[in-house]
Amino acid sequence: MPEVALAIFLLPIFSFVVISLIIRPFLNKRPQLSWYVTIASIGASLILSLWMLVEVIKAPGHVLPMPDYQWLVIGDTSIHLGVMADSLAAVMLIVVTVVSLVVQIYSRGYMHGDPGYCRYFAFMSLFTGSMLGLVLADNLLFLFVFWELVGLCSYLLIGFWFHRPEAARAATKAFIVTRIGDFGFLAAILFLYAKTGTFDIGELQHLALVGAIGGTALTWAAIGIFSGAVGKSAQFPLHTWLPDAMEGPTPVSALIHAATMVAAGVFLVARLFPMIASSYEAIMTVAIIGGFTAIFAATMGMVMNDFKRILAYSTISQLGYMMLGLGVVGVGVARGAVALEVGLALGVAVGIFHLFNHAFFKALLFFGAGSASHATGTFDIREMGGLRKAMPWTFATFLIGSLSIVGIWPLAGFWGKEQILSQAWHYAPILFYLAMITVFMTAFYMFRLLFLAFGGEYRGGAHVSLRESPAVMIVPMVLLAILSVVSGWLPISEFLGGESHSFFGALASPMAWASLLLAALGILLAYAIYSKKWISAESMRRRFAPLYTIVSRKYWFDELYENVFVVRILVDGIFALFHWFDDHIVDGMVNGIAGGTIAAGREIRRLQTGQLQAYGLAIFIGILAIIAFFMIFG
Amino acid sequence: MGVLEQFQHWLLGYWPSWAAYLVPAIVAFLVLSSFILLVVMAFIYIERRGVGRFQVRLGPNRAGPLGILQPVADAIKVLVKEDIIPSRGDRRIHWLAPIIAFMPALAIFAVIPFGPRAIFTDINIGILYIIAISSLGVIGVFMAGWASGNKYSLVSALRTVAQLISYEIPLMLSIAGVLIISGSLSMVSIVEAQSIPFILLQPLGFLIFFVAATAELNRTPFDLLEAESEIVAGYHTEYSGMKFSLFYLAEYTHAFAISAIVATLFLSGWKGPFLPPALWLMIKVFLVFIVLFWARSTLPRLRVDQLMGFAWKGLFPLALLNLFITAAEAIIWPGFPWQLLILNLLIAALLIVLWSGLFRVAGERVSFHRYGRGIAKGMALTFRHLFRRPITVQYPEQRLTPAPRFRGNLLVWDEERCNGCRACARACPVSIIDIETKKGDKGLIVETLEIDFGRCLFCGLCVEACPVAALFMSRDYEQASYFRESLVVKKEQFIAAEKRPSAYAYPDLEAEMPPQTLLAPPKEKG
Amino acid sequence: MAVGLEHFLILSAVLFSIGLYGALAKRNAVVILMCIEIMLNAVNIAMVAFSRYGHLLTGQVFAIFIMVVAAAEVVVGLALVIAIYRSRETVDVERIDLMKW
Amino acid sequence: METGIAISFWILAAVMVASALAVVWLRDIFRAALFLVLCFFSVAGVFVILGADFLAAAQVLIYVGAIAVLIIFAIMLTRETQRGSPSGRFRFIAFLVGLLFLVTVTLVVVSTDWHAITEIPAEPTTSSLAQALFSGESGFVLPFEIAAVLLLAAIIGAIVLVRER
Amino acid sequence: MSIPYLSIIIFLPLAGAIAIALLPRADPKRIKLTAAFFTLLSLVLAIALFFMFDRSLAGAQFVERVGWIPPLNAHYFLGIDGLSLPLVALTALLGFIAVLVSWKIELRVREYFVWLLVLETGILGVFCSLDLLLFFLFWEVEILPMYLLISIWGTGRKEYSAMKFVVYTLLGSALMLAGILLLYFHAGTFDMVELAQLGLGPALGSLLATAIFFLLFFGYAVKLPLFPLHTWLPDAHTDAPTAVSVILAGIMLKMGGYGMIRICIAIFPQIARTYAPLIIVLALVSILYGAAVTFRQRDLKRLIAYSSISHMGYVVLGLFALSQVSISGATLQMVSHGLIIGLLFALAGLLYDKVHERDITRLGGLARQMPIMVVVFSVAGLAALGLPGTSGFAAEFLVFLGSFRSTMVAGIQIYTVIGVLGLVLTAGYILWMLQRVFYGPPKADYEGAADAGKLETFYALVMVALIMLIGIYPRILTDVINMGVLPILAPFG
Repeated sequence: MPEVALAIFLLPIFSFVVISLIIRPFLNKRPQLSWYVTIASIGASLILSLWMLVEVIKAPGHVLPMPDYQWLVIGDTSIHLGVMADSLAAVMLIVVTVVSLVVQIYSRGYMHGDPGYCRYFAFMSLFTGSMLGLVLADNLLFLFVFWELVGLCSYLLIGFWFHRPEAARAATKAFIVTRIGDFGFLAAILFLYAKTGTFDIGELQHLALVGAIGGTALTWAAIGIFSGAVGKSAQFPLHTWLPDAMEGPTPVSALIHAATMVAAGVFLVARLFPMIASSYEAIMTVAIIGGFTAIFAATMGMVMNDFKRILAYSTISQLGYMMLGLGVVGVGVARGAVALEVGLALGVAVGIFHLFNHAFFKALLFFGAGSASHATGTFDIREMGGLRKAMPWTFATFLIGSLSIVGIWPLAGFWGKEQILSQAWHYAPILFYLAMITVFMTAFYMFRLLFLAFGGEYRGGAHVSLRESPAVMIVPMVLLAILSVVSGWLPISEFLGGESHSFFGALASPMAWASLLLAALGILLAYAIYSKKWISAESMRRRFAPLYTIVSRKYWFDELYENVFVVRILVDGIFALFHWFDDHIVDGMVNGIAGGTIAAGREIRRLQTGQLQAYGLAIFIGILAIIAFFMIFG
Repeated sequence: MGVLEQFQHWLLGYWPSWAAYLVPAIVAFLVLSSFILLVVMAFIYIERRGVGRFQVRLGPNRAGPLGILQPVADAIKVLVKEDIIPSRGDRRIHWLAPIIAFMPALAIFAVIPFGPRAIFTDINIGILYIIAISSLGVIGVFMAGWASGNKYSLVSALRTVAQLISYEIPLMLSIAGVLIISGSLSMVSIVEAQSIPFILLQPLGFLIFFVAATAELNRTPFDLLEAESEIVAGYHTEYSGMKFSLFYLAEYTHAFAISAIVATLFLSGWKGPFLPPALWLMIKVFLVFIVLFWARSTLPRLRVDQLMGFAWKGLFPLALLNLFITAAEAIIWPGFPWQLLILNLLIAALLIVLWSGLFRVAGERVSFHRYGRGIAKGMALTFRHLFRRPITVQYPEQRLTPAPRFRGNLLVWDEERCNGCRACARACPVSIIDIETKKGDKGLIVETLEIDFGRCLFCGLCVEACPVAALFMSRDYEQASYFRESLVVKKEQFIAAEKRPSAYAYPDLEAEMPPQTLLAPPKEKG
Repeated sequence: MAVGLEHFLILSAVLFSIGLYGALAKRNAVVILMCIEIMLNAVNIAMVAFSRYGHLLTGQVFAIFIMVVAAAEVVVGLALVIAIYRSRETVDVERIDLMKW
Repeated sequence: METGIAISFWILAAVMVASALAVVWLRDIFRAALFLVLCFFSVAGVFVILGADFLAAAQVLIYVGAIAVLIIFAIMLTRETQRGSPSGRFRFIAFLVGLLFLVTVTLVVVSTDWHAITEIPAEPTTSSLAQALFSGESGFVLPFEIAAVLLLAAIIGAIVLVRER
Repeated sequence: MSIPYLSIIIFLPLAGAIAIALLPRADPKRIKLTAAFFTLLSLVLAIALFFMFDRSLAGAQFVERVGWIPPLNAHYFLGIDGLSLPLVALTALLGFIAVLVSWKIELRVREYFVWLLVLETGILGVFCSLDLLLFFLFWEVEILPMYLLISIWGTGRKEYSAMKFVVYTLLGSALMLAGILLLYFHAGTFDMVELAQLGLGPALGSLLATAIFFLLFFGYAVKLPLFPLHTWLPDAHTDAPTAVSVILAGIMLKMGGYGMIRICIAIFPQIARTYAPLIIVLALVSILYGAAVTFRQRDLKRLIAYSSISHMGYVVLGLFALSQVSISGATLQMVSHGLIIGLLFALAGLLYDKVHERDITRLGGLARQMPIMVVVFSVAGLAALGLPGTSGFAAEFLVFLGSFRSTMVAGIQIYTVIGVLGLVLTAGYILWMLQRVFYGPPKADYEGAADAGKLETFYALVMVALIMLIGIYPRILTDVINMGVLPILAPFG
């Protein structure tokens, strides 16, 4: 049984090793090989994770006992690495493997003819492997290892077309920003280990619940872990890297920056939910940051003109939702409004269910973007338009995806969002209202994108023959479209321990109606402005001029971080000071001493007047001084 | 304990201590110095006579009986002479120099033992005191040379000092040889240690000492520096009068002192069979002095570089060797038995011959045959001169008969035979004869005859030209006067003069001429 | 007044300081050497005084050695002075400053 | 005997100091040299007073006989005499140092108790000096030999220095 | 142990140096081959030694003890334990790779390799000697070759930096010698093992012991550049020829660290503990300060040099946290940093050979021309910034882990967190460097740049493999180091 778990994440890594060490250097002439290897390995992992899912469902309490291996023994401290197979892991496995497989198929078409073909699939399989490893890890250290590997793959894949400077800069930025988050995470791991002496997640949960870790200590640890999540899932303070990450190839964005990696943050919080929830301040920050990021990202999404950037902001916003979901339930638990056991499971269920659905339809949207740019050669929606006629399949799947993300009733998006909203209503009313506004905004920017890109006439410059993307791209889109509809209906939340909900019962709650109404309103507004042009976008922009500039400049966070913080304060400021200090003070002292001695030498040389009598005089004055000294001091 | 100390101790009882020491000291000093001066006067006289005798001539015999008062005469002469002080020199040092030169010579006598207890002060470092004091003379020479303000005296002063210094070292080393045997520095103990006179035990030491001493005194073999033929009169050129006499006196006192030292060190001082000790010493002193001026009258003068070379390359190494040998003997035969005498003599001879062999003089190697025997024969020759009758002719009283055909001055004119023919006047190349004649009854009568002998060449042409053999060259050779006019001889003088014609131009007269005593003809061989 | 050790020492000190002044003040190299000789003599006096008032002969032995050294020093000193004179035409110490910086 | 020594000491001291001052003070070098000789003589006199007769003779022999002569030779050989012996720019400081030195040494001499032995050592020193110098273990044979070597070195050095190239 | 393995290993390079010196025909090829042969030999022996090492034993193994200077009670005492084994292996490896790296040297080849091999002997000697005097002797051996190598074959202001290096090191070793002598006069022996057991702290009295401790510590602080004494490193590195900077950064900095453990901490545990906070602060400063200044560097080699200052800061942090895990972590960091920085310098040197340009601002877009270089450089860079799966992470993680849990030093948690912050900065400058040097549009004037040759790729991959191996399975080293650290921490209980 444990071999299966290991195999799941080792297979893709093995494929990475095969591709990078054998195919890339020697069989570079036939790159397709790397695609086959990747598909094979991920397909196998998918099957195994499905089998694992079945096992977990059968297993009592949805947890499969797994042995662990001794990695490092130093004196009294010993570090064990093992695998944890519970419901949460199983669900995540499915998400990762499915989306990854679909992406690989899609990228065969997308990446066709790219010189770095093998390299691409090598990194993709490495990414999938490490993501699976992250999901399965049973202790914090092992999780952190894969956490970093995932960050590495995102760096490599964002900077895949390294000859483009923006891509290279985006890759570095992504890695550093996530690294800042990881700093907090690593500090938290060390802190916890110092306190409890173990990395094992299960034990830590138990100790946290029992209250063995001190109040403030736990809060700090929780915040540390959450900072890791914030970094990885591009939540509020550390969100700037995700929009830039769009420089990478679109399938990469689809897989990593939509479905899996960014979700890792949410998964982490979910995995350590009992611990984080047991400290009220920590879970409250999670909720607040989640809620705020949702609306914050949504606002920016509305004004973007780049196809993928809009989707990137929508991802940040949706992740905000998931964090919000986890956060509010956690708050409920922390406040004791919900029974501990039930509450914990419910929180996880709520967060992860939305993550589950979101993975599919967000990947679909990205595929749409991909095929659109594949056809038009650009990502700027102002130069697109009229793709509805040229690319019917893309349009159809994109429409389904948009509807789902907006949260229209039967589609997957609705179910997750509805649960989050209802929980938010119960435990954090303010955040609920924010969430409702975000629903409206999501609807607005999604359909703005839809109408601009697909509606109206083609505004592209050169007359490009708009043809539908090849089948190898369309098929995965269709598949995902189906999934984005169906995934809502699957009993995921019950499986994760959350409340079940009836298919039609959901419509009963006023909450649902409110959100549907807001969504409709959003769609209508977008339709009015962009499709029918009853209200000119220009006039809107002029009326809300100041607001518009703030948002369109992404609240200047980018400038703030890069120019102000990194360049001006750090590199040109403190580091320059240190550099100057190093060159002039420390080195200066060294050279100073050398110079000093030489100068002193030049001065003392003057004593040698060449006159014997001067020396004689000096001698005798010396003698007198000595005699005087001894006479005085006896 | 010397006589003086006994006297002082005796006096101590009566007078205050300082007086008891001072007065006898001064009295003793005066007695001693007067005695020394007397002896020096005697020395001067003896030397003048001695050298004369060595040169087969009489020496001074005019002043007083046998010339005894000659030194007194010199002294008076010198005292009377004007005392010139050079303007450019340094007046005070010029005045002080002779005193400093004289003082050491006198001071040496303080330690010369005239008898077992007849010694001024028997200080226990006697000989060292002597050497120290004698080295003082050098300063005097320097002062003299420097103060007289002229280059020649300065250069000669430097040369003298160089010579004195160079010869001082062999002097001291040879004395060291003696000290090793005697074992003590005090003069009295040295003499007492001389059961065998050290001249026999230390022949090489004696020889070196004697030669170095002559150099020290600037005596003949080494008297280059104030010899007449060299740089004027050495460092005391500018001295005259009293100061010069002091120098002169200093030289002889120093000679007396050196001979006294030689006597005490090598000839066992006052020791002698019958005569009183002081007399023995004086005899030995005179003997040494005689040898001194004996050497002076035979040996030729050394050139400056030879002088210095001889000191450093000759005497100094020999003195060292001698010291080394004596030291060795002192260790091997501590008692210095008399047999050593022979050994030392042999060694001395051997060393001298070998060492001199090392030198090259005038291009070829110094061989004993040429130089050693040369000196000995020379000395022997001069010694033999002692026994030859001095050939001095007391000039004004005795005259030497010149050769028969000698062309002297003061022509002999025969008035009767002169016929006033003026042939001689004509013949005279320098026409110094002027004859005025007047008719007389039987021919011409020479009225005036004046010959200016101031310009006469003594060629004898006038005599050859006289037809009547009235004119003869005379045998007299002295013509001196104070005034040029007196050289013109008139007729009356011719007539009055004592006729001593020579046989020049009249071979027949040659027979009756007295035998020549001016230059003794070489003795016929065989 | 009886002559004690102090008298000799003070005499030697006086002599020494005169010599010292001369050595340091005079400009003619030969005079400097003369003054050094005076200083050495002063030391000799002190040595002999000590040996006389201390009944140990080592003072005198040292005096002898000082004399030896003094002699050697003068010899070499004057040789130097003359050598310098020959090459530099001067014995004025202030003008002999070849070792000047 | 006592007063004799005292008188002669004072005379000699006076002569010595006067001649030393003359050496330093006179402008004419040759006269200075002569005063130097006088000074050496008075030192020899002091040695006699101190009962070191061998040393007195040695002093006369070495200083007056050799060193003074050498100095006069040097004076002759260097034609600086006409400019005499002017004193350099350190006149005052040197005077000061000399004075200070004198003061300090006299202070030291006066202040320390030398516990000197006053009675006069009568016996002559030559033999005892010889004993001290050459006796086996306590003797100064080695220094003596070294002194000899030193002199040899000095002589050779001087010759080389002054040799006409 | 009958066969004197250690002596052989130490003097093998020296033998090589002599062999090269005496080679009849001095064509570069032969010299390089002989050099490679000897270094390879010592590497093989080192590896053999590594496996023959008995992991269960705590004390020193392969001990050789021969009377050297009896009156001084100084012995020719060699022996390696857990601590020095990996470092010896690393030295042998880097020595061999240094020879490979300098395959292109043309100037005065014979002397170059003689000095290189003598240098390696010196360093091997340092790690193997257990006698203070012998330790100091070998410590001094490496100064002359370094000076000559830098000042003759170096670039830029080579004389200045060579001189600066020598003066700094001599200053350090002079004080160290003073410390050793003081120690010797009080303890009477040079034997480190004995000294450690003696527990001299209390015996010597606090003032003297602290004096000796700091004298010794100063020597090592100069060598392992600790904050105020580090200015020689960037100069020495930038101006040294590639192979020398590989060895200099790779191993010679570790001599300082090794010295600290073996001598400072082992012999004066109490003093080390009392002054630990001060030293840790210095370590933190050199971590952050080093990283900060690295950002500003424009020259590639200088950047790598400054980064090694920052990395060595972790070593000191780990050492003076005085806990079992942290010291093993520090030792592992020394080995891993040796590999990583060695590789980085080799590659930087290679890059310079290919492109003749070291100024980062003028470099750019090389990835296209040099695919292998990019891959290896990125791996090395990522290992440097402590990416999990590479030895960098394993070592740094252990250091943080150990120091976090260490009970020896008060307030260690805060220090360690600041240390961890260093990771972010490291990531910053490494990636920024990679981006500016390799990524971006290919520049015209580097058009013809050739990629890494077969030889270079070989040793680069060997190093990468090692880095990965230690990263993935650190136990092969940590077990050994652990046994070495045990006796040192015994006094702490």
